Amino acid sequence: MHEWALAEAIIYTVTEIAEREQFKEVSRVNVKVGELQQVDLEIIKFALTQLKRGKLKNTEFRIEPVRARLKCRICEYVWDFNKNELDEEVAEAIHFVPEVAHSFIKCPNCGAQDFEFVEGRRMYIESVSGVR
Amino acid sequence: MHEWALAEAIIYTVTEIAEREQFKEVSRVNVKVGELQQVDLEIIKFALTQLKRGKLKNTEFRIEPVRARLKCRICEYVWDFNKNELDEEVAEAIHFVPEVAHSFIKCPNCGAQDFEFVEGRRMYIESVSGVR
Amino acid sequence: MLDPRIKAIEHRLSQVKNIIAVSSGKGGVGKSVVSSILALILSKKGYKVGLMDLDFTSPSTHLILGIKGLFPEEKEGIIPPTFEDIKFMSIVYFSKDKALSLRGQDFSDSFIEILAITKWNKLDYLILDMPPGINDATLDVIRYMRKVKFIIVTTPSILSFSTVKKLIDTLNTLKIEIIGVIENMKSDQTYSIGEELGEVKAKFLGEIPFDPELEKCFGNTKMLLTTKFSRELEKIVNEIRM
Amino acid sequence: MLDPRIKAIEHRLSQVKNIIAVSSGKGGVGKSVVSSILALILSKKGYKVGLMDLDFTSPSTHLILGIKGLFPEEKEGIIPPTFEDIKFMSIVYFSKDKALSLRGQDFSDSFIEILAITKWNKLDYLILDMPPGINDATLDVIRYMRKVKFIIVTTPSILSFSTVKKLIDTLNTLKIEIIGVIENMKSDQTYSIGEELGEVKAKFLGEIPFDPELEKCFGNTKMLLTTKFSRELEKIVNEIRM
Ligand SMILES: Nc1ncnc2c1ncn2[C@@H]1O[C@H](COP(=O)(O)OP(=O)(O)O)[C@@H](O)[C@H]1O
Ligand SMILES: Nc1ncnc2c1ncn2[C@@H]1O[C@H](COP(=O)(O)OP(=O)(O)O)[C@@H](O)[C@H]1O
Ligand SMILES: [Mg+2]
Ligand SMILES: [Mg+2]
Ligand SMILES: [Mg+2]
Ligand SMILES: [Mg+2]
Ligand code: NI
Ligand code: NI
Ligand SMILES: [Zn+2]
Ligand SMILES: [Zn+2]
Repeated sequence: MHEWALAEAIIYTVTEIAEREQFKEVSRVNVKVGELQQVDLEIIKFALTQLKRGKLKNTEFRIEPVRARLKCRICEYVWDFNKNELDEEVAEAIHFVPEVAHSFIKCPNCGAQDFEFVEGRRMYIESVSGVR
Repeated sequence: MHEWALAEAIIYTVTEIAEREQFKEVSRVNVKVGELQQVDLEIIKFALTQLKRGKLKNTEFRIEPVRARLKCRICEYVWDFNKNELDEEVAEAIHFVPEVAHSFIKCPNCGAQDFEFVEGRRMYIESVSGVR
Repeated sequence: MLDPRIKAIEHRLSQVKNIIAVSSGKGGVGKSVVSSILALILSKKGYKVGLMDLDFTSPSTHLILGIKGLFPEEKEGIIPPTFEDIKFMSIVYFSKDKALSLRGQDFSDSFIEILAITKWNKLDYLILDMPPGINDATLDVIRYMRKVKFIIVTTPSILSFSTVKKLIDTLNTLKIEIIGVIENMKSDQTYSIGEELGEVKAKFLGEIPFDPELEKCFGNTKMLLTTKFSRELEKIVNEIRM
Repeated sequence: MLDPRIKAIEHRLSQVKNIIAVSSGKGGVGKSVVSSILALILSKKGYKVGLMDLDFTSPSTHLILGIKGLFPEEKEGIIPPTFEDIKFMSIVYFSKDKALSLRGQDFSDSFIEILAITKWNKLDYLILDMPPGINDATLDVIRYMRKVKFIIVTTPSILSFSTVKKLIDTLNTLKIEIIGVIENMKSDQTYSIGEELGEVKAKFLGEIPFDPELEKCFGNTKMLLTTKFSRELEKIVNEIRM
């Protein structure tokens, strides 16, 4: 599960922010996870519990999914990403590197592969709150 | 003056919008012009007066400048574009194709040429209002 | 936040009959030499020709043709300067041959900008010298020049041909016309791409041998036109009646 | 909207002693062959070597080395599969050799993604096979791998060398270390870049002749290592003590 590596990335980043902001303790972190990558939120949460320590010992991590939407650059059609329409190998490839979607997914309206991820491509840290 | 070509671009686009929105007449168009390109607003305004016709005959064009700001991708420093610091040939090149700024401008903080235009790169139409 | 330049492009290209992108996916296969000499050949035949160098970070066509000291005239837009009857546009007018590192987004923005303000007027052929890769340049040409047709250049190498197959796939998916594939830098030892082309949906246009005299003629269009390279390319042009 | 992947990259590369980007600006000059064989040579000398193919739209190193049927293991991240002792990463694991057209922004995002999750562990050398152009790939390698050093490949052509000069300029501006310049595909007729290098600030590392036997050895690393190409590259490697 490379979810572990993503959880580590969150820990590294929040730890740095805690230093920079001179937090004694980080109380809450809001993380958004784009559905394109089909990250298993339960695994991320579990990994975070295992990895958190020091100033992050008591941090509450709120992990929320963001629906993945794609937009065709040719015809401007917008659609939802649906994992179930893909075969397993392709879904796995997109799980690792979402951009390879450009090899496998086409605009349902015009067939072009020149689309952008409007939202829900990747994971990001929305906010970090702590006690000084 | 290639300002004329830019004014034409505005006219073409607003004309199309007027058709699509089924306006009988376009009353007002707000245009923002990024300062990076050093477009002469008076010439644009003059060109628009010369070019407007049909549904655009009575249109009021409001053209406003937007300060150009650059941001270094390496050190995150943000600075204002200042035409006066450039020699004339370079300013002219940027006037035509703003991206060639990457050949001539460096981050004042770290010297990198990997910067983005935060705002004020180019011209855009902010709004078009009309009578149906 | 409507970008008025997009609509302008349509108008600027309305009198251009044929847009031909010389592309490959792979670098160093001869796209720039083919584009430059193709422009010369078509112009010599009496067509109105434009040549646009889209390899912004390593422009070559001005070096091949020996174009120096030109700058576009500013007149209700910009008028591409003429070099031996060819209307020629290149980023070097503006980057002054200094290093230019551009991210994809910057490529797109400068591409759109140049197209929106350049007045080609009437052209029979606008030849585009494409950069390597299947990237913003490829996608933007397709996006903003819907009538573009592709000539694809490959060498007789698996490395080149594997990329070319992908480009052909991409173009087929997008329903973009492919005029065909030119096999460049053939030598005796190498196997023939022509035979392998059967499996992909593109026409084989012919081959151009490796020509050790080619580079010596850079900068001199008269000499360029007498090279074996040019003679072979002209044969191909005569056959395809673009 | 903080991207947690950026900070992770630092950690993932912390045990990598040297990162070497094999670059050019120009395409088709031999970057992929040099990267592949450089990785083989360093690995044979007993170093821990990683090879990462950054030419996402036309990956070549797996074809040169003959790498097939590998897929990274998923274990608290992804572990690059090993091929003849070289840890090998390429987009082909994920794109399955299908056509992949990527805009610059997409390149950046996949580059960051792969770096953030790949566990190289201890490496003496991580070799990067760069795509052509001076674009997102070049800029991102510099941005996210501050200790990267460049080996620049050119051919003895003005078209290639003019781009290489620009790349050297760009790297100098950014204060990035340039190990030096390799002149590839030398033949008798061609003039020497070595002499022209004086004017730019980069060391001349040596030349590799055009080797008509090279391509026949693709896919077979034993044979690759016996080519004239490899022997000349090895001489260069021995001299520079990277
Ligand atoms: N048929 C040929 N014979 C000899 N040299 C060639 C031939 N075609 C191209 N070249 C040389 O190969 C190199 C790559 O050509 P170029 O047109 O720059 O390729 P690209 O534009 O695809 O990168 C140049 O040095 C060019 O002079
Ligand atoms: N020294 C050489 N002798 C013969 N062929 C070469 C030599 N170097 C490179 N090649 C061939 O030239 C082409 C371009 O090489 P490649 O490594 O793919 O370049 P790049 O990665 O710079 O695009 C390939 O077909 C390769 O096999
Ligand atoms: Mg191309
Ligand atoms: Mg070229
Ligand atoms: Mg490069
Ligand atoms: Mg390569
Ligand atoms: Ni996973
Ligand atoms: Ni002007
Ligand atoms: Zn579409
Ligand atoms: Zn900076």
